[in-house]
Amino acid sequence: MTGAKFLSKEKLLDWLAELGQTRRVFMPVEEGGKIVFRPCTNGDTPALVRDASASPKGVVFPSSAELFRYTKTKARGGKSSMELKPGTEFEPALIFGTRPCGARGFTIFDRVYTGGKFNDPYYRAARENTLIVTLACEGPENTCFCNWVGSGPDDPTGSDVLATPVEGGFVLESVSERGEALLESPLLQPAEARTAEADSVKSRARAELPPARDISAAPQSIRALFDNQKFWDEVSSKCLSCGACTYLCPTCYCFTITDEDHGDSGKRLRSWDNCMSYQFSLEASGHNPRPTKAHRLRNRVGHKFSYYPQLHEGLLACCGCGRCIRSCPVSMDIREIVLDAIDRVQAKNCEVVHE
Amino acid sequence: MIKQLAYYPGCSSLGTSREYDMSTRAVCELLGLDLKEIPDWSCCGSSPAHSFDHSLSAALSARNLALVETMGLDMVATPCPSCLSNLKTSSHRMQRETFRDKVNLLLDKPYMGSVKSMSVLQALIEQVGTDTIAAMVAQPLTGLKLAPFYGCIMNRPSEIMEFDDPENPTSMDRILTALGAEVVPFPLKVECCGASYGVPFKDIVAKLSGKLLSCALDAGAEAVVVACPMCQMNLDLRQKQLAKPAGVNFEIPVVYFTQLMGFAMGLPESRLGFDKLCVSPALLLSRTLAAAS
Amino acid sequence: MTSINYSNRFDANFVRMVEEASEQRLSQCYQCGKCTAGCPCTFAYDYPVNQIMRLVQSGQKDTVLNCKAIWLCATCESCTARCPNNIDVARVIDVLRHMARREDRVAISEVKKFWDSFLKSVQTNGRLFETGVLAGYIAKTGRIFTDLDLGPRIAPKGKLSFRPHKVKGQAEIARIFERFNKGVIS
Amino acid sequence: MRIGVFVCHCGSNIEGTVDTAAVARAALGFPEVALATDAMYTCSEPGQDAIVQAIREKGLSGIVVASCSPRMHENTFRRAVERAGLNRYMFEMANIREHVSWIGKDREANTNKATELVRMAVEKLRRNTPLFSNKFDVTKRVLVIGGGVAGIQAALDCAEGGKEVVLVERESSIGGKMAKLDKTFPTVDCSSCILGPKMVDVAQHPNIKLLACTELKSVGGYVGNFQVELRKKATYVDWTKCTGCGQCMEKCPSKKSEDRFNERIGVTTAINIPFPQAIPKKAVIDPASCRHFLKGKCGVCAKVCPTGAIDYEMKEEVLTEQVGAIIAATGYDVFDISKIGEYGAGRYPDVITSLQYERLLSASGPTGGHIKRPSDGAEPKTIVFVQCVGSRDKSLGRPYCSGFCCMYTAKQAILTRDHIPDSQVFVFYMDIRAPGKLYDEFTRRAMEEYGARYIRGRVAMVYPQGSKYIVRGADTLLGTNVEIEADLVVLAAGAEAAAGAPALAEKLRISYDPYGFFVESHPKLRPVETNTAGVYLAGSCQGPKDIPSSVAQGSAAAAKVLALFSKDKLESDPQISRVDIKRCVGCGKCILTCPYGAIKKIDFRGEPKAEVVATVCQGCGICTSTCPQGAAQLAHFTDDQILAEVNALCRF
Amino acid sequence: MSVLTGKELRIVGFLCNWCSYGGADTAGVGRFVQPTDLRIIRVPCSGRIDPLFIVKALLNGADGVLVSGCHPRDCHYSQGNFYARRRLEVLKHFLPVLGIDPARFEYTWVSASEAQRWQKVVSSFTERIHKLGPASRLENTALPDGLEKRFAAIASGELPSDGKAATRLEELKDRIHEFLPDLDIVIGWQRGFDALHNTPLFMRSAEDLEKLVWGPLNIHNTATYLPSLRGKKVGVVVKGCDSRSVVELLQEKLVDRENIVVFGMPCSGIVDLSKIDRALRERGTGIGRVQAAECGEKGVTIKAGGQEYRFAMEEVAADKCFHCEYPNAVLADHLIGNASPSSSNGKISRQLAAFDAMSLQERMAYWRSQMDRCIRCHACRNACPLCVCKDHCIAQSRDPHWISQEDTITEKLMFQVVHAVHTAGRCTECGECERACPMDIPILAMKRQMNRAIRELFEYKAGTDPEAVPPLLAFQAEEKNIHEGVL
Repeated sequence: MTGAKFLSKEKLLDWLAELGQTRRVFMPVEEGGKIVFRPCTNGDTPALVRDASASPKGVVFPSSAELFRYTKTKARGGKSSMELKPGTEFEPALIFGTRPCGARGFTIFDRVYTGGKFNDPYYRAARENTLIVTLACEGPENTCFCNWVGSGPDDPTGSDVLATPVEGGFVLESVSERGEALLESPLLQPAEARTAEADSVKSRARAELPPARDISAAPQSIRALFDNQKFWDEVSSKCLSCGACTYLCPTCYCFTITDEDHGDSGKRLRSWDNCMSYQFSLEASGHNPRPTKAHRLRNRVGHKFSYYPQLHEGLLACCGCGRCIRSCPVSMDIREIVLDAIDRVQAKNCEVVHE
Repeated sequence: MIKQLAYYPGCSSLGTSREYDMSTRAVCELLGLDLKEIPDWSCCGSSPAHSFDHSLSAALSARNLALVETMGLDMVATPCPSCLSNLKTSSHRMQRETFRDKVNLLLDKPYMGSVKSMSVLQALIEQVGTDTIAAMVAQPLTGLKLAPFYGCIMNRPSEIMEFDDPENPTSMDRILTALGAEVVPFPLKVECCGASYGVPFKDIVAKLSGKLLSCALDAGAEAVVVACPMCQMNLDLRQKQLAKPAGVNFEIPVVYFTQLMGFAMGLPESRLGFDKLCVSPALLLSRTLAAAS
Repeated sequence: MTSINYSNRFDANFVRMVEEASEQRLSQCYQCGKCTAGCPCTFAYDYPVNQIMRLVQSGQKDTVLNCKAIWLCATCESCTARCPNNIDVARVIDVLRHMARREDRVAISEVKKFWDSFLKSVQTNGRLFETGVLAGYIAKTGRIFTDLDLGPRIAPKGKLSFRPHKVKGQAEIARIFERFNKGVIS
Repeated sequence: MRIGVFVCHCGSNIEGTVDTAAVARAALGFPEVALATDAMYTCSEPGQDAIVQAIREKGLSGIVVASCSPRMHENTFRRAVERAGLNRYMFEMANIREHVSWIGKDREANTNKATELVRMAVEKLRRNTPLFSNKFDVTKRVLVIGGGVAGIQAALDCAEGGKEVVLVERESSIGGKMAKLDKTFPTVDCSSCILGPKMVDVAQHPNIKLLACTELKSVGGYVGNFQVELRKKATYVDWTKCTGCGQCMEKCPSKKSEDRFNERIGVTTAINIPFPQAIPKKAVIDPASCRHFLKGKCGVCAKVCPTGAIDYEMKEEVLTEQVGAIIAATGYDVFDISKIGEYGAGRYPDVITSLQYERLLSASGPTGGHIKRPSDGAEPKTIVFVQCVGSRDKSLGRPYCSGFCCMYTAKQAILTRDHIPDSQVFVFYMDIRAPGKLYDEFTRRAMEEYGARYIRGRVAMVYPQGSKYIVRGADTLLGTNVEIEADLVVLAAGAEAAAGAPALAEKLRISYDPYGFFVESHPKLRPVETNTAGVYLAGSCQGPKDIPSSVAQGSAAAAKVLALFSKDKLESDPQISRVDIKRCVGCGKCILTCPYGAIKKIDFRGEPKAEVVATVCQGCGICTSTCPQGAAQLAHFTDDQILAEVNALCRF
Repeated sequence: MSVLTGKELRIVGFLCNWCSYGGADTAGVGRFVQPTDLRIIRVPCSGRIDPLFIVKALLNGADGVLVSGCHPRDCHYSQGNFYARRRLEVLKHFLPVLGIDPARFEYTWVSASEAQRWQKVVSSFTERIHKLGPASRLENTALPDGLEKRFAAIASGELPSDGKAATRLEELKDRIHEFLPDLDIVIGWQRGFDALHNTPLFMRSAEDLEKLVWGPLNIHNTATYLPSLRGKKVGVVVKGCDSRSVVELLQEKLVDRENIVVFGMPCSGIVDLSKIDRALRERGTGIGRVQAAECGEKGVTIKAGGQEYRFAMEEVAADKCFHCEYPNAVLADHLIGNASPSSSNGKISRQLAAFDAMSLQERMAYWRSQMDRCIRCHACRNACPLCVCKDHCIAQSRDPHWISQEDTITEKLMFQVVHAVHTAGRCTECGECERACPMDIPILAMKRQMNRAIRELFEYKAGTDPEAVPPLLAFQAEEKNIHEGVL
């Protein structure tokens, strides 16, 4: 692993512009009081003071992507044939300025889209052609709890390069081979002395983070409460079941596929969908296995803290970024729900808690 | 509160219908209808102008209306129906942009089209009202049988003149009843008296006016009441000329309604100009005086 | 009544000019005769009003502009008031007078002379000088006996003045006529 | 889906300015279109057969016809499609004649527009679903409004057809305007001789329930199931007891009350029976002139009435009827001559309307058939008839020709010459309109045999001179004006819509034209039907017409009703709204806005839902545009179908 | 499929079958020549035309839309055109808000016999559209720079005041305690995950009651939960604006009066957290780093990142509070004291004024830039107390298929138009939609403009009178303030 490099604050934009020649570079910019990932056009200044409001997943897993286009043509004699044209080719991209929790989210995606039995070509093409330069956190916000799920302000998982903000610039440490290539740029100088400073920044950030609560019992507790409708009714009383939390969450990876046709031609789209919306689990018969917001909330919390861990060696499908808490219109706190579930089960200490 | 009106006397007020002008001013002053004569008004051109050219006729009328605008007033009253017809037709046509620009080319000072014109009769009815008139009557014309004659263009065409019923006007009838007189049903109220043909074609006027007077007599009228200088001249001045074609030797006074109003309200005879009429109504008036007392 | 060959003696231009000048659609007239019925001077006409309208409708320019009727019309608006098709007949006749005068085809000169002296008096004095108009008319027509009988009836009334009433703005009136004659407006 | 597109030439009407072959070629390229041809006359029999054949051979599941307006031939083609075994709602039309070929000559633009209209029709058809009407039973009773000759004929025909009839008449007796006539043209046979027996038939017909002095208050429901409210005015005479003996009329002290039946030419008593042959022959008290009501004393009629039928305390009552169809036969009104200043505006007593003159001619009239001048009762020698009074007159807002004035004036001229042999009759006319059988010959008889002097020209003015009236008219054939000193002037006042006709139209939910006459469904093809199913028209309420036409329309309307009632069950129009119970959240907005109250709130497993009553819904679609989540959808005009047409135009 | 370029423009017509379609037929039969641009869509009644069809057309390529129905009182279904007149007049006032020229849409009345009038209507409308030229498309309207800044701090004015806020809470708790036993739930607020974020509190037991708090951080509208709790006995603590939502729900019978108990608290204004966040960010920290906060009526003192910051209420209060006419509950079973209303001098809020000052082009560009960051999470819909059909909303339905999943700004804006049109005449401007938006998009501006049009047209304010019927669900035969465009 080559040595860490130092990138001065002034040269940041030049470095990004340089990277911009070969791939689309995304960085967090402020729009109307919120921070979103946008392809950086000259003149924009990145907003790096705090984590972006929206998660970076939109670059790799866009809110609505064209899978392919189809056109139905009619030959003479009434026989008709269908011609397919692949969707837009994914152009290589680079995400700069996401936080460790954002980057970690992609690893949750990877296990589902490319790791397991299924191999999603669209996601794979995007993921393999996207480099992630993560910016380590200098300090937590009230809603941060990455340390609860085994991550941290300087957790390199999912990143290609980890940049730590130091006085006057950033210390870049490559995490993956692809990251290595990034560091050859002449704009960077060897970091030598600055790595120590970076380490102290990291340790200070870790120290500032409030102590993690032990939620290892979460998967069993939530499963135990699965049939306890009263618990979920109470917990979900104030929820509006709108789905803002899922679209901002770096680990929510559900989608819906629709055909949008214009007469004889059309396109197949894969767009974000979320389990908090009634239509998500609505069956053709009109029956809905998750008719109320209590059911739907149980599914969202359960999937992150119980079902996914069961399938993936205990790995929680949550990276503790706190976006779902920050952006919830009624300030629902997922940490409170999980802790409440754990306490509720411990108090009854039995497999299934009905009452 | 009675508005202030501009007053457009018309050329005949200086000559053949001086008594109409005198009595109009006297009556309006008495009734508080403040008539401000347009300074340096000029002739509206009457029928000769509009038979010559519409924009010339409009220019002649518009000059006077422009003067009213400079007086800061927005209403003008005129006793003469011919002047009224020219003023109203011109201002009605000048509402159209193209025509107004054409006419303003002829004028020194362009006319903006903000003045509403009306007859003195209309002003009396609308601004003063028959009740106030009735209240002012000192010597009611009891027993006097009168035939009100409006003439042809006082209320026609109704889309432009916009006053009273074009076929059966009643404004003068109501005033005369308010004065205490008896109004006989007179069917030819709006027939034409022959207008300006008195000079070139006496016989036309004789025929038409003759029919009017004989109809008035049939209706039992003792006097014909008019509100138009041209009608008054044809019926009164030329009364003798009418005798031959109608076969009747007419001797019937033809009086302006403003003169009768003045008389009924006790205004002195000198301000009403009864002496200016050819057929004198003196006999009738003295009889009503006697009847009234 | 001369017979009419519609193909060559129908003056469409004339019909269009009359319609434009009077802003009336002549095709609306269905010849009901109500204007003739109501017109007080029909007895004096060579062509009654509805026939004049018919002549204009059928483009007989010469017959119309040479006829006497348009000069005997008293402009009393009876025809316009009662037309069932809301045609302003009086204005059509007015326009015909304008056209006839412009082409100098005045069938009855006395009327034109009377009106000319009337307008002359207005042009020179700004207001009508009644006796002046009468004098002017007599001079033009040579009919010295006009209204001679009325002289003694009106003289004592003191209503006729022998001097015109000049208007201060007389020059302005003259300028109106001057601009008009110069053809400031087409 | 396999769609067949048929582009019609309509002879040269469409082909003249639209390249139908190009439209067909383009249509073949539209989605799911299996066949696209152009045909000379698609609506003709061979045209329709071609469609049926194409459906069968090519297995088509939907048809688009690009031709004239669906308002013209939608049903024709729907039946053809049904003949071929398809559901009649799997069919759409593109109007490329009235909306394209007939309104412009630009061939390229027209062809392009026609192609787009076909595209819209195809996109809508792709979202059409088969619709099935369900049956509902019919109340086989008919309400006839208006007891004039048209209403009487309609009522009798329906009654003869075995159906119960409720005949409602606003006046106290049926007979309408015809009852006021003395004779009828062109046969000059006595009006009451031909109308009287029919009126008696109405009174005696077991199937007819006659309600005089009654007006329509409100109409609810729909074809086959109208709920009608009728307001029975207070007659202050108990008709069950009144025998029509007329005692009360003789003794009634108030002799000066207004005689509406005799068109106010005469006067009558406060309590009266309009005319001898009145049906029902019952007395009615006019409160406006009865001394009991005005001054609180009198009561003479109560004293003399042999059966004690007088009841001053009688109140107005509201009846309700269930009927399946309604025939409006409310007739016309005579033009109000007070609006014409130049003819005296009704101020001169001897300037009367023709109907008033007819009352003078009539034996049962105020003068017992002797023509007397209303002013002094003298027998007039010179009588002038003036035609087109309030007709063919834009300045009075009545530009139309009333149709029957020329005829009744000719009749009255003949009758006048009969009644007063030495009388002089003049008629001022513009054009004689006598189109019927023996009509023109009748007017010629008036001129040739009876010496009526017809003067071609209109009257400008009528004014009294001494005891005579100067009628100043014109004779355009002579080319001058004419004056007549007349003893009596009869104005042939034209016909205008009955007073209150617009208000009645709004209650019946049918439309009326600017003059107040009811608007028929199609001027040529469906003159007695209206756009509202189950409501029919007869007589002058639809436009001025003479007695033969009114009677013919009475029978025509009755035929339509009998045809309607021939079926036991009526098929409901399947183009009605349906609520998807899954999407409905029970917010109740549709129930609030439905004009017909056709949606009711039901309870579905504890949750409030909305449900449409199929038979009451008229298919207006207000609930569909009000429902926020698209639960209520109007069949055949669903959101998706209309969106498909919008997208066909705007999306691609 | 397109119009003849250069010769025609895309004009869509919606005609009612009985009158105007018949009128167009009669015009055809009479061979009255007309321009060819118009394409006519036949609908049974003008009442069937949903204003959203018209917006859908105008946003997706139509240059002009013409609607024609039967003359008022002449409708075949008797009331269809009355409803249409109100809805289409409101739409005509709403189009300029989106940046669409209202002259591109016209509605009029033509009967089946008025052939000549139809010719005049079509010719003059087509001429008008040709004068306006092709419509500008939402997707490619460039954003003029500097537009963003105009909407920074734009609210000002005076706030309602309530003197004794402190003692109120105790009085409220006693009152609730008294009624809690016979209520299933009482909804209030409690402290959230940090000092600045309260969160709704569902009180079922006395112990829950202890968590109840009162103050400017109670920003959520408690009435939002009432429709979903239908059938239960529910108590709700309301600020003035929340009470208007309760009244609106009562007006539309979406909640049963006997099942709810309203506790009205006098309100002296609530904070706008995004304003606090912006203020803190300007001072180098952010709302995420707040350690402590203490809110009084006069203002808020916040301890964040080790430093203390003091903000006066005027700096951080929500826009709606500056013109608050109803600090006290419009309807309440228990009113705990009352506050004096702010001098809502009725002048339109500065946001409206700023919006009015923009040209049509600028407004379209403004919405294009704002809607670009919408993530279609529908939080704005779910937070709205009036959106009772959120589970079946047409935004996510395939039948009817109003909005597709395509990632275009037009589809995103289309949903906001759906929300504005569906809440027209119902919205009480409680501001929850804007507050709930995770992307901070100022969508309340649209509803404020719509409410202004409703006030002008029907002199009506939503949620003030439980007996009133929302204006678009009723009609007048003679409309006082609607004068149809004369074509």
